[in-house]
Amino acid sequence: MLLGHYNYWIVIVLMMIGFYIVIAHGNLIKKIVGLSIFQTSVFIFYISMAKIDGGTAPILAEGIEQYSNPLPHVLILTAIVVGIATTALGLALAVRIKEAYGSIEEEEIQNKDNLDC
Amino acid sequence: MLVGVAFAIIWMKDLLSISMLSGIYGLLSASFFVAMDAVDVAFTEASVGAGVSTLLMLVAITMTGRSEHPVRHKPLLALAVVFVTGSLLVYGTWDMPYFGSAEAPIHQHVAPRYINDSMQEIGVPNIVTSVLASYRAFDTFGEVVVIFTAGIGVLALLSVVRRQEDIEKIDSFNNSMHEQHLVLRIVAKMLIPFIMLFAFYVQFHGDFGPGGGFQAGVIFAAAIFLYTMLFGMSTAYRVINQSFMQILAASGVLLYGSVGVISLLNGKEFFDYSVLSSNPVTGQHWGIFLVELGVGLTVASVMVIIFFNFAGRSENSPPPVSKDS
Amino acid sequence: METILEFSSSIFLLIGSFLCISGGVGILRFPDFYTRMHAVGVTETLATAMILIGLILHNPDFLVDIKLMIILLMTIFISPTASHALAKAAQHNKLMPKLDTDIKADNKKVTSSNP
Amino acid sequence: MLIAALIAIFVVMIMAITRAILGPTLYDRILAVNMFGTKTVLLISILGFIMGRPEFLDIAIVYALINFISVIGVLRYSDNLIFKDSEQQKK
Amino acid sequence: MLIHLPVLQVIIPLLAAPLCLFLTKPRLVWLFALIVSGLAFLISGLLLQQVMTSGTIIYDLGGWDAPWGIEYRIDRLNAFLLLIISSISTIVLIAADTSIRKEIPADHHVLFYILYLLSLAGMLGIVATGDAFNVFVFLEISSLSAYALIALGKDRRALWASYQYLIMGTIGATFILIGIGLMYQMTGTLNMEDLSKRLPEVSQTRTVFTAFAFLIVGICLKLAMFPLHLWLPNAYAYAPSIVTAFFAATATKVAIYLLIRFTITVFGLSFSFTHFPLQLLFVVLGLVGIFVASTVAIYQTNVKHLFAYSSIAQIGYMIVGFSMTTMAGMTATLLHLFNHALMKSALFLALGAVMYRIGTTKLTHFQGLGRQMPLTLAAIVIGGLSLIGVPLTVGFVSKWYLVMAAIENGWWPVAALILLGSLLAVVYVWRIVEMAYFKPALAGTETIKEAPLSFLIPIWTLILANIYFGIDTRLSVQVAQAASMSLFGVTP
Repeated sequence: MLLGHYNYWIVIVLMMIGFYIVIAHGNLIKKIVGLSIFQTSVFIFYISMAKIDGGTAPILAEGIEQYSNPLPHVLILTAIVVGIATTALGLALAVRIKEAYGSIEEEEIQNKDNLDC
Repeated sequence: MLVGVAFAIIWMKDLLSISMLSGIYGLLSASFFVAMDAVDVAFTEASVGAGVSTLLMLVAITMTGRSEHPVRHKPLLALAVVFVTGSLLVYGTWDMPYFGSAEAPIHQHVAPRYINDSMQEIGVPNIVTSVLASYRAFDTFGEVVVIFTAGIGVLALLSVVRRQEDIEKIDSFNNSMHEQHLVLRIVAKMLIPFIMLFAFYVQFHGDFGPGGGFQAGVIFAAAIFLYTMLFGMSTAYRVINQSFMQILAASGVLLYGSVGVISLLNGKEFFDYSVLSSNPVTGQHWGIFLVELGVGLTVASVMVIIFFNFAGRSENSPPPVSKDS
Repeated sequence: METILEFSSSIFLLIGSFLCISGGVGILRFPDFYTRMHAVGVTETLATAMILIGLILHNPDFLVDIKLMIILLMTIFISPTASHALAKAAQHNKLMPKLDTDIKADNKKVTSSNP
Repeated sequence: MLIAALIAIFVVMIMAITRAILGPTLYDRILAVNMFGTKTVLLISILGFIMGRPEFLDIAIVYALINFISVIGVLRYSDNLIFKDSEQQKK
Repeated sequence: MLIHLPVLQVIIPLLAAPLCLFLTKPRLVWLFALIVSGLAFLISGLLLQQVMTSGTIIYDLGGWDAPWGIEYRIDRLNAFLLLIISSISTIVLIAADTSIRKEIPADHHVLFYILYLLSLAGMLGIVATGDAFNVFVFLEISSLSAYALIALGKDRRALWASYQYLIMGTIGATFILIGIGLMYQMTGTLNMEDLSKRLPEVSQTRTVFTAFAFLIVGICLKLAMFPLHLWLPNAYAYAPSIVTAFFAATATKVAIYLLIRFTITVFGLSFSFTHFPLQLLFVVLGLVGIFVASTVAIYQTNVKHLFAYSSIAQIGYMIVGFSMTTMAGMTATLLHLFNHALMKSALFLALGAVMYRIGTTKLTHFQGLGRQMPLTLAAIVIGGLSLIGVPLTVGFVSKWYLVMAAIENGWWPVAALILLGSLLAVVYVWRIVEMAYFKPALAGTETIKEAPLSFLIPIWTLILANIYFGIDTRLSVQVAQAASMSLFGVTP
């Protein structure tokens, strides 16, 4: 009974870690790493639910009856692309912030902003 | 293992190590995807999570400095938020169908048609490809546009105007660096054509095995990354023109879209491939082929644009300002 | 014939696994970077080759064999090259091998003045 | 036999990760990552055999390539970085 | 071609964006973008007309039937939203050329228009689609382009604002993704119509509860609803003026639409509001949001910040109207959606004009502007009056409907608080008026002239529309009512 969900629980732990990095850490690059961990764990979640015991990869071949569900795979392919797009943009922003502020720490940037005002 | 790596990333302060660990994380999750039967996804995750995004992070770190400040602010609040989210999710798992059970609703409702009928309707053994490029072609179109948007966004943020003397300076710096890499260069010269060939294989074999336009695009771009890293930006610039890449990216999106427009002009719904040929199944084949080509074009060129802009910026930018100032 | 193939494939796999493990122990237990690299660099190529050969013998399908062969070729090219580049970079940045005399010294001097 | 090899590789992967996390110097980490990558290639190929669908070796090829490229990338950019860091220290 | 309108609506701007790269002259690209946006406007008008006369339009993309393929499902609500977005986009674009020249470096102009079109297409896509995952994809198109657009702002704080927005927005999107995943897991479908049929069977499970919670939180992050609004003020304040005018009028509206769509169409009213304490939560948060944001707005020194906070307050009104779950409340919300888009785009465009002339929007620099830029400032005043809800402006109409809906529900205190909130708006609008009309001009600013015509035309178009719809309410009210009727499944 308990073991039936163990896979999902691991995913949840991963999600929490990624989410924690995003919220708690001040370094911009690290935040983006956290974000990608968070997203990756969501991907794992989707893929886990597509799995069928005894199933195999959804590429048709002779003599195989049971296939895993292909739809989540498709969705996650799209989501991975979205993820890398976000990462690239976020990193680009971080680079520009570094050039403009001379720092990539959240607190320093906020201090400098307060000085500006 | 994934959990272990993730925890390590929390504690690690050195950004360089973090980016490497995130590469490991990508590889690990990709292996997990293989174990979960999601070969296409594993393919993508390996090339994206472990390859491209790690590289981008590295280049970004060269520009931003590698250490993280040990400032810890309000971790308690963050922990609280995270725990609320986490426990909500655990609560949610309680009524979920069991992992791997075939009776779960997702295996009952929409998916069976894909598995049972896609061979007659589309004629492509890889179900993921047929769902991706035909049943849910519009999602994939959105995906291509997302990647195109990212390319344009990075271009808008990072593009630099290069001056002649800069280029010469960088050239001399690069030349001094590259004399050390003789072995690497030779091996790379042997590998790069192979990688490109392999990319084409992945592109056109995507109907039968894992792979497709996106993966092929990334692999092709990876070959160019390798070239750029070993032979220097300016050499790469000579081979690949930036504005040409932009045109290529745009034409990939347009190619994809035009397939849809053709079906519109023939009075069918957008992305209805059956108009492309007298036989609907052949039409589907053609449609998927063209669409995947569009995806591959856009992805490869956008990846190259992104990488060039990052790397070009990093070579042009002055050494980072001292952090104590 | 079948059994011979099966048997030899098993032998290869076994040797490969053993080499893998020894490499793993090496990377964990050796004292400094160069020795670790030695452990990994040497075992890695051979172990991979062994395991892949084992798999080739295991499988009768032609296409799969070709792919395995490609992987094999690539590892033979890539992993020594990577080790070479790594060692060179490390040396280039003045990472000193640990000698007996300074085995207790701090080994975190990654950076140095002159590239 | 396949299973045994799988377990062995798994163990080695854990060892590599340990080194990547502990690894005092940057190069130790790169080494560990590289090793991890090759082991993943093996893991994937063996996994393919165990699951009875060995056609998917393409993925393993990609892994090998990506691994190589990322190691080169790390080396290339860490060179840059260390160069810059030392410049900074001089100031 | 008429049957293809739903997809053309989205596909035209989407395909036009890469085409822009081929036209390298910024002026040309601007003209092209304007034409494209105008076309989208035309199409949305036609669509609305079609929907009003013949009911919901269903369009199967790729020729596959709904649960297997992706479908576009245009009902009255979507059509209304599509019209708002494309009309505002077109009007705002008229001023773009002039404004962009001043605020963005020349080599980025083409990129700006590409991103603008992509963002427009993304929003249209979110609204038009009937597939839950497709929503996510288009959400990302519109938000990625939004991040880049905001970062194009001149100030370095624009970068930081954009980064914060990126983090918050991505968390929001990922939450939505989790929500969609959980729903999919329980039902096996991604199509909204199909989901709404299959969800009631499993609505008692905890998984569906969790899915709902994640979706709501994710959407509220995008919506900048009160406790989750932190990214919005800076993002609006430092983005290029055109971008602010466009997003202030449309981006949050799209999020409200998603909220309505998911709670009412997908999960169904009874699930959303009886199993969940959503009503209480939303009323309280909406009201608190109105008061806190309005109060903060009073203390702002930058007018762009001021109006950004006022936007958060206005979102509060929409949330309150929505949470009444009655036809009247929904009508009021939809009206306010439309009206707020009119006012805010006019206000931010006027600020863009001020920015164009004096290079800043700090409140202190507004001294004496009332005489130097009379038309622009008059527009700001009328817009401000509309925010307060003075009769003869659209603001009055939507507040009126909102208060009436609250009274109809028997929520007297809520009605009173809504009126009280308007008083706060009086204070912050008055500060601008005071600065602009009752203070002498700063020394050395005598040369400031009225804004160029390319600004005045769109601003006054919006303002006149504002007054027109404030007096002749038949059209807007009729459409809003029809939309809310179709939402509650009542045939008119």
